[in-house]
Amino acid sequence: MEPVLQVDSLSKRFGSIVALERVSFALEAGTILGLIGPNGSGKTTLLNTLNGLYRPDSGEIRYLGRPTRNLRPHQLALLGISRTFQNARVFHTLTVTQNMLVPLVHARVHSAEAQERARQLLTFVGLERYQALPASELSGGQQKLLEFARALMTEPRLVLMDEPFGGVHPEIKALLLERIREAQQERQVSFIIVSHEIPDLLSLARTIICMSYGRIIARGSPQEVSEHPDVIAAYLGHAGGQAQIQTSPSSPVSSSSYFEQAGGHPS
Amino acid sequence: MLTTVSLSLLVQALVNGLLLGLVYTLISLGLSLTLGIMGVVNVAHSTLIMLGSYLALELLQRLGLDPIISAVIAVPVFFLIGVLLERLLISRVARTSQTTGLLVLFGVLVVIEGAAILRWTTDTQVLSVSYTNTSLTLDGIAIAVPRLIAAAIALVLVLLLDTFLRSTLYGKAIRAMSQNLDAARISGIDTDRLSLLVFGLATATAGVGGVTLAMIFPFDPQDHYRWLAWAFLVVVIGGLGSIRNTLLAGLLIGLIETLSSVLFPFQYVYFIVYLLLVVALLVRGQGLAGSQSRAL
Amino acid sequence: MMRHAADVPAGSGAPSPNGLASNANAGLSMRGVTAGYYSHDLVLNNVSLNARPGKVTVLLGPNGSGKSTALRVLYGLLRPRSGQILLDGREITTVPPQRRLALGMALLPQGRSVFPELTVQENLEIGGWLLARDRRRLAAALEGVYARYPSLKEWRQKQAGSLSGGQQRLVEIGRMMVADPRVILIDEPSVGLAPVIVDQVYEEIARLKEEQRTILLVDQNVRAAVALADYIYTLEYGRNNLEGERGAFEDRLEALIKSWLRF
Amino acid sequence: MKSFRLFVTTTVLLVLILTGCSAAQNAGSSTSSSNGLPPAGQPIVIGGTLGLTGAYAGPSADYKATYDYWLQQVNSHGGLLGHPVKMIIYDDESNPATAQSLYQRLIHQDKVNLLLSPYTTAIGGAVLPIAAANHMILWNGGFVGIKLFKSSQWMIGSYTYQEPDYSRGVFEMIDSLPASERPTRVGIVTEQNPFTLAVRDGYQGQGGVINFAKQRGMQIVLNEEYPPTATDVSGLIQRAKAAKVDLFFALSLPNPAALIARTAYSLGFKPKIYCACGSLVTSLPYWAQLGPAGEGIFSTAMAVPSDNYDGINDLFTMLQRVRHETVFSQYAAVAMTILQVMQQAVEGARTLDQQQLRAYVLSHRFNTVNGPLTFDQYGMPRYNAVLVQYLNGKNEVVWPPSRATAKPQLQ
Amino acid sequence: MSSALLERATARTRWRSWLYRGLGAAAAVGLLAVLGVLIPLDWVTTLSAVYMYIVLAEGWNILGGYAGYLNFGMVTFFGVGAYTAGVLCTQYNVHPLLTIPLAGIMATVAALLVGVPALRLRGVYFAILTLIISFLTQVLVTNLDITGGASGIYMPSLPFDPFTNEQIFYYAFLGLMLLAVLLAFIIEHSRFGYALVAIREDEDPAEILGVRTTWLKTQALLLGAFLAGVAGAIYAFHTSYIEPQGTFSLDISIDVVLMSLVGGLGTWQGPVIGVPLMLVTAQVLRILAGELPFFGSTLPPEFDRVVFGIILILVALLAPYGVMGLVRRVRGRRLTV
Repeated sequence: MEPVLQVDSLSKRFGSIVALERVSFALEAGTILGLIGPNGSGKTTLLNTLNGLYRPDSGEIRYLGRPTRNLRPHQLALLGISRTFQNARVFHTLTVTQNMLVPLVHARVHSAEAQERARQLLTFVGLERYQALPASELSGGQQKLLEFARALMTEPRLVLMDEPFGGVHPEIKALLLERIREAQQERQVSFIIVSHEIPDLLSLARTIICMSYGRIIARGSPQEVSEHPDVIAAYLGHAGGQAQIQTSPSSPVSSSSYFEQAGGHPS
Repeated sequence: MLTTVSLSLLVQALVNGLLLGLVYTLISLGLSLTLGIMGVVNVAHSTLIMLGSYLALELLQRLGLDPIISAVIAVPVFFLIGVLLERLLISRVARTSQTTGLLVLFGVLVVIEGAAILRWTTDTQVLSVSYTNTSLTLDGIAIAVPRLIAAAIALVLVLLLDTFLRSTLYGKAIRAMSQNLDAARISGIDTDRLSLLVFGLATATAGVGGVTLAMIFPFDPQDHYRWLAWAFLVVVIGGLGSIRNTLLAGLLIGLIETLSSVLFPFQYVYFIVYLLLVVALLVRGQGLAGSQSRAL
Repeated sequence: MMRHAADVPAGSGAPSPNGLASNANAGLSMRGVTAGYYSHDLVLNNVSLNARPGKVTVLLGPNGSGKSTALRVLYGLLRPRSGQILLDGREITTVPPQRRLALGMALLPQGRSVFPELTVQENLEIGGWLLARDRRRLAAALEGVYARYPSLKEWRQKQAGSLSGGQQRLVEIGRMMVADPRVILIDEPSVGLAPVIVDQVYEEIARLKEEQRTILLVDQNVRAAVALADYIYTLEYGRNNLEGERGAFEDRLEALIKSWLRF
Repeated sequence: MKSFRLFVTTTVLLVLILTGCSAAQNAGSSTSSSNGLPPAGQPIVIGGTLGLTGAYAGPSADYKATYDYWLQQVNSHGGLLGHPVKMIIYDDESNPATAQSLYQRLIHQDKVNLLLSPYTTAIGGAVLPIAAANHMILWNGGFVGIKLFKSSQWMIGSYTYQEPDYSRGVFEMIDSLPASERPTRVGIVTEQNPFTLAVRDGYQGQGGVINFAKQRGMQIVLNEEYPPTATDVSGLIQRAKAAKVDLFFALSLPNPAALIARTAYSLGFKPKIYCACGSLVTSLPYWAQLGPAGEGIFSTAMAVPSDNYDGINDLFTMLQRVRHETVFSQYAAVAMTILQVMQQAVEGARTLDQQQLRAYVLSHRFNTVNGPLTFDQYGMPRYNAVLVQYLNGKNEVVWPPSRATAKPQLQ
Repeated sequence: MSSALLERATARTRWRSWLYRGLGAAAAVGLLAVLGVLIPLDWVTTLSAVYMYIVLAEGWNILGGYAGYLNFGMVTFFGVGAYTAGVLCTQYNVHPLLTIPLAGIMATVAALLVGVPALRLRGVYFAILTLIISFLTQVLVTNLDITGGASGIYMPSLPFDPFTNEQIFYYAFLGLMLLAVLLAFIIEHSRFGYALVAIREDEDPAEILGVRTTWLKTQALLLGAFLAGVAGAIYAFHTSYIEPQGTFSLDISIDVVLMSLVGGLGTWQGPVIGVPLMLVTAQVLRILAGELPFFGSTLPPEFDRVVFGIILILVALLAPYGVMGLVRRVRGRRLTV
């Protein structure tokens, strides 16, 4: 089966910081790829590069066999890549339904049909009761659900999800998990899901990639990755090496604080 | 379209341009400060300049004070006005959207303008003291004394401000605040009070600028918009956050204006200047927006 | 020993069984804090912590568990919806961040926080802002920092923005140390830094610990943080989860990580 | 439901307000006789607008002061034909669109009997069609505009010369000089404004600085325009200086006129003759403040106190008292003139009928602060201007010799 | 109540509320149409100005209100429209009625020229750029021969009596206003409008979700410019004389922004409320000035400006979302209680 997404040797630097270093992987249609790694390991950068927000320094991305290098985010969206965000980014003054309709602004879909699609998807994620409410009235978890439903509006082939479960109430999390699975199985949508919690991915992803310092350090089944020593090491961090900050042997700064003399009390 | 010009004409234009450029710098300093450091688009800036001109007029007519002395007096007076404006209005909208700030400051503009008309009517005013109509002549090049004085005042202010921002701890704290507000706050800097100081200083330079303009140009309560346009031009071309860049941009624009006014038909001068501003904004606008979002 | 937050009576000031109850008022503590950024989310839900004087207290937890928010609340950058912040028993909940330094507190924030267009020297001078009225003491404090970190002296005329990430981190530490704080809050010191620099940063934290400063460290670099810790808290979904002495955690780190990874 | 109720409420309110308006209006206009005079005891209403704020506020203030002065005088002398006079002057904010709506109001709401023009061509040009369409004379003390006069039957003016003749006096004075003293190199800087452009170009090949100069074989070495918002004119002056201009025309509105004079002075530009032949600027209060920069500059004027025309000195006294003016304002003169013409016409024709008033004006002679006036078929007064030179802080008449108070002094 | 029943019930009330709204709108239009022959002529003129500014404000609102890009140079398109009508009519003898749509098209072309570069900028810099471009256009028009330069253009006047004349323009502006309000209403309730709001709230995610933000913003500008151009053309015939100072006056740009802000940004009702509020207040202050006592003298005419400025400041401080913001706040409170 032809992969939905083929990433070859992708690199991206911001100044002196290496955000992505020769990242390669492929994603088969209708599968879910889990992406884990400590803070700052380059997961979000990878997503941003995949949907065209950043242009890679080198390497290639092929979506459905087509190079995406020069495509803008909205073009990729129209081709079927959609996205959710680490902190839900819904449009607060728009109602829930209006939020759903934003991605269809250029679509040649009749208004009634668009409305109907929005209603179905909102029902799908259990938000149908809130259709007419401004999105700002939703709780954080509900906003994540809305984002997910909104990402499905364009009937995408690939959905990139950044920390969909972060800070979400377990109840909503369970619903979200189930809906992602359904979307994958029934609509043949592929997902790349960034998450901290492997068990969340366990039931979803066949493959998990762990990143650290911009590189892929492990890939395999959830079981394999979570037991991979490099992964555990990456999450543990290192306990300090030999290198020393150039310091003098004794500290001339007295430990008695001048503040005690200078005063400065809270009012 | 180009006309042939003699060398002396060019030299005279050069001299005029430098002097004019310093005047432009002077009226732009305040805008550069508020925009660069606080991210406040002070559209009321030019009405403050206009108030400075009337301060000079009142002090001359009532007390016979020389405008040079008025320029000194303007510093504390306008500093106080700036502090009041900041405390009463700006600080209230500083954390809301920039458009709200724009609206408030536009309201300030309208109120100041209307109040000035009530007080001074719309009559054109001209300030005259012994030196306003004198000029020096060097090798056929005439230099108007009031412009020379204005240029000197501008230079002194530029020097003082630049030294203040670069060499004093307060100045450094102000620059620090513009670069990273949160880091400044956790370093113990009371950024609210510094904003007060910055707005006060910016308003003080507007006041001095107004006094100085009055020595050279006729004024009335309503013709200040042209100075606002000019100040924006200087700030946008110079970029934010540096007094020296403001100075360079001011000189550049002064020179462009006077040189193009001897090279092209005069009616096209402003077309050229506005076009330049459009280009500058397009080239620098994104950069400006970027540096500002960093500051906030 | 390690305890579960569920064992502690809800809403209590979390007097721990480690004798902390006897000096519950010392150090920096947070009592029953609830906080969030927008109207509907609760990033912290009734969280209580205590950083004991002269000790290193480490706050661990998976992403999004509210660690950094806890630090922001402790330093006054975010006002809690309910609950209190106490420093040596005095309530400082509403003291704005710019006044915290004068109380002997300091915060080393996550990510870049140097003033990029100021020189290193100027950055340090900003760190000595509270001494502005006393030039001699400011100079002495700067000299102290330069003696402590000689490389800063080498870079003193350079623009901070032109330094590498690791060098900037040192400038930030130096800037914080000008004020010689007693209570130091450190937020994710290793994020975005190369591994070799990270080691240096922990060396420095170790030295701060030796100097008997009170340290509250929020870190995802679990092993390094635990190595420095005297006492450890973990958060989950914005609530207190586990807490205990280092010893209780040390051998079970992998288990802890796996519990976050859920294995 | 809610929106419906809201709508009904607003509708009812609107209708109430508007019927209230029209009722009031009907009450005011219930009676009028054939000669258009109100019933005995009812006031004759005169209305107009002025740019009391905005770009034209300076001159407008002189108009307002003069209107007030005349009104007070005429009412203290028993009014017009025994009727008290009421005057409504709105602020048009120097904005033609605002002026248009206010003139509609004056005509249809306030039911004014006599219509005064606003100040300056840009505004007046916009309201003239309204006056004409309503068959009302625009008593025009506010602006010149030969084109407008010639195209309309509904204007009576009080400026004793139109744009093409603004510079006529200067050239006639030059004609009287010995050939060797006549300037030959003409420089013109013109503000981009309909009125000043007409001063330069004339009308249908008649008049205008350019035509006058060409007729005399003078060479035009500089001809530049500048926008009203110009900040610095040193480039213009430099060019004039470099072109060795000895007859310099600054065709300006008040604000830039001062800037040009001052810049010319400080850059050492001293043409033989410098004429500020745009607005009547040397008669404005600020001109005195220019000091030496304003000295020696020529300008044209219509009436000066030395003429001792009817009432001119009383008017000047009033201005000195109310406006603290040291120089006699030409705006006050034309404002007073149009009121005097209007007053004499109404009293002479004993009617407010606009057609009859116009016929009366065109066939009679009027005594005004602007001298004795007669009118041509277009409602324009015959040419009657003087050339003044600002000498030792005073406007001296230097041409024509019959009215002169001093000899012209060439630089 | 079962959910199906509930749904049917809500559907019926929704249908009924739409009916009332439609009736209300029809009645309002009818009333305004009747006003044209009922009220005194000066109010006809004043209302014409109100309608014209509503058109400008609705046009401005599409980009400025919904998408949050503050255009401080709306007068550029208004002026281009006025001058297109003037030039075509007087220089090329194009039939006046034909010049009006052509004016809209020329203004749209101008918007394309302005928008493509300008819409790369965000926030205040976009605002300043549009302002400067309006200055630039003014200078250009002042110096072109075809526009009559500073002398301007005298427009042919309609061969009717003054009443008919004013009424014709009253209905012209009324019709255009209804069109503009309808357009705004449709936009506000369309995907296009939602996407514009999305741009205002968070532009990057909007783009990532598939919104061609640049093109949408350009479209918004073009629509507004077309309305302004048509309004400018009608204005030119109404005022019968156009010249660059007044036609490209900064005041028009700023008034449009302020009226929209006072009414409430990003709602079709905003301009409908804000414009009459500001214009009628201004007209009343203007008429009252000189009659009301003020410190022993009469109220000076400049006083209305000061009052205006104070109103502005208060609106910004107390009701940053305009009158509609207040309305929504009150409604919201009623909803939640």
